[in-house]
Amino acid sequence: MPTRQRATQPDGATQPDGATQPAHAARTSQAARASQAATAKAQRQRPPEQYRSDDDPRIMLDREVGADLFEPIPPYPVRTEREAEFYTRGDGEMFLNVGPHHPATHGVLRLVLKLSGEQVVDVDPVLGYLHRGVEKICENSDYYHVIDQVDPLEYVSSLFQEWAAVLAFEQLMDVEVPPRAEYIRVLTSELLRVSSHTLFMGFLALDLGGLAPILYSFIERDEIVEMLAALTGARMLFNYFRIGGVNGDLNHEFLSRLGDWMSRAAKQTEANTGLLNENEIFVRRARGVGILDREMALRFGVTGGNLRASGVPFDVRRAHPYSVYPQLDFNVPTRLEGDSLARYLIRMDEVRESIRIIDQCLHNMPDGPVMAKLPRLLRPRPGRAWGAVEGPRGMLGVYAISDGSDQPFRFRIHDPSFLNLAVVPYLLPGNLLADTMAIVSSLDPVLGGIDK
Amino acid sequence: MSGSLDSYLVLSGLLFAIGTFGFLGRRNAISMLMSIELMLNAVNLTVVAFGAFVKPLQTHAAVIALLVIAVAAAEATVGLAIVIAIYRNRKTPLVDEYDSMSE
Amino acid sequence: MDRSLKRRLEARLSSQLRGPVRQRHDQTEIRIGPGDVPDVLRTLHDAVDLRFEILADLAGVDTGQEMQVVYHLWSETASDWLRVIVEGISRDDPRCPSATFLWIGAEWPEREAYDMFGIVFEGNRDLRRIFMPPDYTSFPLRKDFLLPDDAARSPGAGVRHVERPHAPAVVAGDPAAGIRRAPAS
Amino acid sequence: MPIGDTVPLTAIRWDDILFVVLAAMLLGSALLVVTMRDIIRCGLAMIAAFASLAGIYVLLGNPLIAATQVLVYIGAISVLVLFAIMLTQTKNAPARLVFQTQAWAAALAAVVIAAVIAISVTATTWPSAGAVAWTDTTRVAELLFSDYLLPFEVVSVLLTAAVVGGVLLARRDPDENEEDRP
Amino acid sequence: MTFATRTWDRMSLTSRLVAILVPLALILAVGSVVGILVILPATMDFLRANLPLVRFAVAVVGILVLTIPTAFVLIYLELKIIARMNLRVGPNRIGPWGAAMSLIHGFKVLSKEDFTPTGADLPVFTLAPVVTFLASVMTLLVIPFAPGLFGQDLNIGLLYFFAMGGLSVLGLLMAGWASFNKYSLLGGLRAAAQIVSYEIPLTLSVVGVVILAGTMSMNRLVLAQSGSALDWFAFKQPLAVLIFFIAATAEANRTPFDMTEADSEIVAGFATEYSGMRFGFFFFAEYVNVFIVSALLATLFFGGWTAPFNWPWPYNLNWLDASGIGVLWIPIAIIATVVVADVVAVAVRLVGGRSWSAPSAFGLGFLAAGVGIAAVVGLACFIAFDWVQGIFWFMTKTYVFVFTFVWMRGTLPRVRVDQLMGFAWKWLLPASLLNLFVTATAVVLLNQ
Repeated sequence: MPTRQRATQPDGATQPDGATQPAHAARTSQAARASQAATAKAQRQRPPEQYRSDDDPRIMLDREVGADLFEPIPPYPVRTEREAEFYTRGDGEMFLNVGPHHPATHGVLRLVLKLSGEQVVDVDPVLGYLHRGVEKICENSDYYHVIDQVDPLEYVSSLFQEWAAVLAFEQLMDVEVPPRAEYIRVLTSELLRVSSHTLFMGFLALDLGGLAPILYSFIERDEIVEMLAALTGARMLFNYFRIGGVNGDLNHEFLSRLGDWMSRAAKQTEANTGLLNENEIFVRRARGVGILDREMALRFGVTGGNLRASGVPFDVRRAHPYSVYPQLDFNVPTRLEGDSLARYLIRMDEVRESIRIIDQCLHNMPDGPVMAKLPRLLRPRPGRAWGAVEGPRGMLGVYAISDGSDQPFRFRIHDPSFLNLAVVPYLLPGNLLADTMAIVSSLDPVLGGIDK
Repeated sequence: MSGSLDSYLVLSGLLFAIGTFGFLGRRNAISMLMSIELMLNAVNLTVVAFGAFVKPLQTHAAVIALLVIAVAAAEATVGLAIVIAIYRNRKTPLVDEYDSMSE
Repeated sequence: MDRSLKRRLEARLSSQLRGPVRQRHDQTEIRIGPGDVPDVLRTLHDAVDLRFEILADLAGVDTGQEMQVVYHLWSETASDWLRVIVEGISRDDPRCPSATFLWIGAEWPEREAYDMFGIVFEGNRDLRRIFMPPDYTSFPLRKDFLLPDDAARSPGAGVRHVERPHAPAVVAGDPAAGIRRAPAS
Repeated sequence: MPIGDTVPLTAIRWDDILFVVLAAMLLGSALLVVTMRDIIRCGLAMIAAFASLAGIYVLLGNPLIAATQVLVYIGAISVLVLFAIMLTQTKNAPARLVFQTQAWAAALAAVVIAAVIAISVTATTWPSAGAVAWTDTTRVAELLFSDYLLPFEVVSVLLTAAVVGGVLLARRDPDENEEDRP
Repeated sequence: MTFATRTWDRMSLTSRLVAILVPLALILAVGSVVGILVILPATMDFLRANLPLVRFAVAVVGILVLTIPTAFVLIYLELKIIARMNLRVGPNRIGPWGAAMSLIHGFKVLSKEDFTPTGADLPVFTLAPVVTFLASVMTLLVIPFAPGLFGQDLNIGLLYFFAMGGLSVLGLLMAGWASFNKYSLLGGLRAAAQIVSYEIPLTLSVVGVVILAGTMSMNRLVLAQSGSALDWFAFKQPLAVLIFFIAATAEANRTPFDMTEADSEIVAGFATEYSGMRFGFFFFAEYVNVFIVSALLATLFFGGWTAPFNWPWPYNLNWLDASGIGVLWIPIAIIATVVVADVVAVAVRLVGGRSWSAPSAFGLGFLAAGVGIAAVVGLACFIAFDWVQGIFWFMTKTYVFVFTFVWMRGTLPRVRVDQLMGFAWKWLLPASLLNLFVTATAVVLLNQ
């Protein structure tokens, strides 16, 4: 089995002359043979020891610029089967580095594209430029502090990430959350969902070359973060949810801003979506591009709007109700096309549903406390808990293990963008370079969450 | 100098000779095509020069030159398409490596 | 809590289960050994009364004594999340069958678990590091890897246990520093 | 005092200076086309040759042909050539050997041709060769659509055929494409 | 000696400056007067004798000099218009309403490091922006701005225009190749494919106009449309206008056809590796292109410098004639300015009272006088000189189209590369052929 061989193989650092055969030698396809030749060649031309970045095959070294025109990528000993396949170039193909600093990659995502002309043949996403080891940090902070550690993960809609963590901890501790707190959680996070989806619309248009929608969507976002700032004190990283409730009751400024916004939210949303829905160029760019069918969407573990655009009505709010969602009346919109346009339209439908939910929350909001009574130092009984909420990008989950101490023994964060982005190598091949942006953007990844 | 037909014709002849050398001497198929373009240009220069100096030929020469330019464009299109097609199969633009018809 | 799910699971997987099916809040938990992973996952996915179609999460866990791989699954037929814990994976040479034959999307979480714990998923055809740089030499979420202020004393730092089996797995230093506190469950 | 045909205080005509400069540019860049190693620079030198030839056409009183030269040769053919170069340029394209092994024979042939043409041209007296006269564009159009209608049509058919043929030749067959890919 | 040194030492800085500058100015003034008196007649004779050459030289210099301000104006307009469309304010810090913004852009571009990447083909890399810029600027030579106000009236003007316009693609291709960057290469190849494809419908759409007018000279094309707006070719060739507009958008690399520098796909395309003034040349060329395309649209289809209605052709205002009372108008204008400024200032002080200080009241009066007199003079010139009228109408029409281009950039997303090429070959080319066929048939039938 290739992986076993690879795992027991001494790597390039121990044998710099590279006399060993690559691990995938068992594979007798043409690709393997070609990559063996490439490997041997690369090893012969290896730069001196002090210039080598141990075994990253994709780093373009200064020494090599100009030696091989436009051919910096052919790798050093490949590490996996997939890498051998990817870094074997066919006839007339070239590699193109998109990112990590590229205008259209939504953060520090790097996509190594294998192009034939302008057509994408294969793609290898490279992650980790924003990795901070949040899980490790959380395992070394106490339960209260975890919340502000997870806050900046999905920085576009940080309340959802807080909610997932809080949900898991509440299960660990068997805390009963007051109903008013639950309503406030739903209210604020649905507001943030509207903001996130509106922002998605703007960035999708921007990646397709339209300048105007992003500014219109920032107007919406600004109003929402301003009203949340009135409630929580921060515009972006709110740190508002607490184990057993929320930090502070609704205040007058929040409510007046919210009422102001609600009076025209629906109309404004229609106007903003009209910017793109009725734009022939936009619709033609997005329709039929990056089709993800139901079967593949399930096999890839895609969640959220991306899954619902492929026809699976999986929404954690309905599929596995939490908080007060069972008492609220809203629909789970689905579409069957599974293309970029469907993913866009699903999110716009969700904005309408969210506005309905906000309306119901405002009308049904009970009185009462917003925090449960909890000790100053939390030491839950040993156990395991899984809390999942439906974020704007899909299911946000937290898997927490307690060992009885005041810090979580294991704190696992599941981010939907991570699995949504994993679809990219499946969706891109066969499309044009320009569609890369339409597809990646329509999956709506947030790199803060992906890289943890 | 510029007033005599001879100088233009000699210039055209030199250009034609350079083109001939390029066509016969270069290995690269595209270089050879470029040399052919130079030779066609030399011919065109002759035609226009005659037109400019010989009164009865005047407008006729311009028409012929236009036709030659059009034919040259067609030739370049097809020639380059052939070069690219061959390049796709043989992976080299060098004509002396196109040594077998089969494969 | 979905009592019927417990019955169905016990009926279907009686031979592979290690220990009882536990239920708490809205989660049902089963434990299996690493050898049974492909069979159990396929049964969970395909059996008509189970149909666990959505892989919600795949996580690695280092308990201090052993490695675990934890799957969270969701199905329309049950009102509970199903948690499948693969236990009994050796810390020195952690290996577990890959779930990519069923869920292609498990590829990246498996890479993450490999990156963070060094668990080798056999059958994953792209098991590289995903977050840490390729020349990184340890597995940060292991319990014997301490945070940077203690990293020099961390027995887990600086060594790739799995990739260099010939290298000593334990580095000289304070052996007690490896495990900070008693493992859970 | 208007500027006349000649450079003030000398007998050198302005046209002569222009002619010499343009001819030198033409021959120089043509030589570069056939001798330079980097083929993309050969292409750029070819553009320079075409441009100086357009200048010579203006000297010959034929701005119509000059404009057509720029439009077709520089705007279309050169771009096509550069395009083809970029498509076929690989890392081993600037080959070690630029010329064929028999290039000396080609050079000899070229020198012979040049000599023959030069000698024969200077030895001949051309009948009715007068001064440079400017060409009337309208007259060219009339002639093109009356006396030369048949060649005109033939050329247009040829161009259409060339376009179709070029597309067919350069198109990559989708099936073949699949086989190519390892 | 000592006297001079001592005096010099005792003088303050200001008086030293005066002591240097006043004699210098005197010498210069006297010298120039003498020089002019001696040289002027000869110079004038020389210039008059070589009027066509002089005219050509002046036109070329004028065009070269005017391109940069044109680009500045266009950049400012674009910043401001798109900002208003996006509900933003746009540049508002430098100059009134941010009007000097593009000037600062120019300085910024000039003062940046001129960077050449490793592996770039240096001569080609350096020449590319020059080629692009010159190709754009040289086309301005044949555009008639007003009666008598053009670089050169070639009888093959339109052909010259397309020949020169086609050169710009060379610069882009060179830039894309020489940059040693894959994004640049993709941009260059896209530019070549796109511009060569769109040049065909662009050229073909104009042939209908050439058939109707029977000339390729831009001046005569304009004259063929003189009269009222109904004589414009836009109404005889509506399809051609549409084709020309679309193809020209692609030719100028403007949204939605800005594939060559699609920033969300290939970073900045051919310009990725350029910085400093080399980038500036590309930048200016792009905006000059927008201006040129708009100007050509106005010239070919919308009557150029002619008025859109039957304007009473330049009315001869005798009192404005330079040979009569003419020169006296300058002192009259100065005196009128002072008088009007005083009157307005006094009126403002009387009406506004203490809320206006004397300087601000006088400033307001001066402003009012300036604007009023400028308006009167402008109106008089407009009535009296046909070239002033011509420039007015020409610029009005041109900037309407410039606005349209900016408008499109503010609202439309970008099309995809295959959609772009398919549109050119499947729709624009047949449409332009159809237009040509219909026009030719109609001309033949109607002439019989």
